[in-house]
Amino acid sequence: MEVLLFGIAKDIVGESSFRFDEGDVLPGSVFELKQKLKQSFPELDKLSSLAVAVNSEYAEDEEKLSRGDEIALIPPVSGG
Amino acid sequence: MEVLLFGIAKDIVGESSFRFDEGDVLPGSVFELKQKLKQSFPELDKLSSLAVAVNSEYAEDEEKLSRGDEIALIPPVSGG
Amino acid sequence: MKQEITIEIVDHIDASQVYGELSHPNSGGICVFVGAVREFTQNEQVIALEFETYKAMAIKEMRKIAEEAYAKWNLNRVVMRHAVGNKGVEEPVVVVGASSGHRDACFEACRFLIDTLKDRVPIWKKEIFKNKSVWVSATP
Amino acid sequence: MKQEITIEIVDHIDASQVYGELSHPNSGGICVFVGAVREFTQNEQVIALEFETYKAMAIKEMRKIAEEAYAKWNLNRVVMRHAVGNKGVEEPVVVVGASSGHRDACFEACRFLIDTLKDRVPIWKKEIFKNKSVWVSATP
Repeated sequence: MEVLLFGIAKDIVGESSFRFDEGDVLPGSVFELKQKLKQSFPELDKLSSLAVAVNSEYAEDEEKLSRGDEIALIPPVSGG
Repeated sequence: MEVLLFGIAKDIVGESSFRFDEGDVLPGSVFELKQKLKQSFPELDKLSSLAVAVNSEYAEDEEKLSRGDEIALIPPVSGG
Repeated sequence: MKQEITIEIVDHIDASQVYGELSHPNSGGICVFVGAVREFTQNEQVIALEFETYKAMAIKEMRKIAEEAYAKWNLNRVVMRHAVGNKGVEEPVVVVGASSGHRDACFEACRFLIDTLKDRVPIWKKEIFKNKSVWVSATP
Repeated sequence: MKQEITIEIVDHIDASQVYGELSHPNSGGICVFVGAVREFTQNEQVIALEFETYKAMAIKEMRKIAEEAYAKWNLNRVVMRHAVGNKGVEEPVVVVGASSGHRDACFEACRFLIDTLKDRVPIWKKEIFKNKSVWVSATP
């Protein structure tokens, strides 16, 4: 399971994506994903907001994650 | 004394300006000018509004007119 | 050097030039309104619009409006340009715009510019239909 | 044939092309907003802005926003275009616009397009100053 990273989230993790290893217990939901990543990278918890996109759509905390999903971390947007 | 005419006012009078003859009593104010022209051209009285500009500025009814002024009749504007 | 305020009555409007006129190093926002000839008005097909102006006064009134906008909002540039003569469907007849540090000011100023222009600048528009022509708003 | 909705993420924005994209025989009004790089932010001199996007999602979100605008107002055309990469002072970074029969709709829709884009389209902006760079709005 791979998570795409952008903006400040990419800087915090130091890579443009984060991959859960084969042996890891994969997060089952958006909420679990955010918890796991915030534990590994506490700086993520200091952001103004942190959303998750599943298959390029904003996803609620309850949404379930499947192995084939395209998952992305969305730090506070600032277009325009 | 000459009065510039535009838009529907020009169509009503049939000329692009109206000139008071030498022998005429000239209107002393904006109000008198409007009265005289409405008498000569009653169609002017049917317009939604009729303003007068003196030296290319909107003028109130009380404003006095002098022989050297540039005077214009301003029917309802519709720019844009 | 670009002018802070650009006011013009022209025969032909090139809507694309306005962005260059409004851009400014301190302007994060530029808002532009373009008015164009619509093909139908109240279900009647319009062939063209004919615009006439009292040019000296129109320029003076547009400048006053631009200065009022500067007094109300924090602006870096203002453009007001109106066309005269015969204009076909889709042709631009008026372009107004403003640029400012933040977007609130340029949006509000741009709306003020076009509303106030329509309200008091001495320009007259005749709608030309197939079998008649009408001075817009002339009679109640 | 022109598209009703134009959505793009591009390397370089030509602000002057948008008018042609928005014009339409039934559009009496066209409203356009251009966002550009400001030289100073809170009295600090900005050298450049660096924009990054999650492109597939950004395109999807912009299309949703354009469709919401169509549902709210009577529009003929909508354009939303954002730039990515490094942009210097005065360079355009975003252009949004709408055209409609009358001017109320295009002004309101244009404002909605830019406000909503800034609120939820996955695009990130880094301000590059002389001695540091900062992801905008990232931290409280």
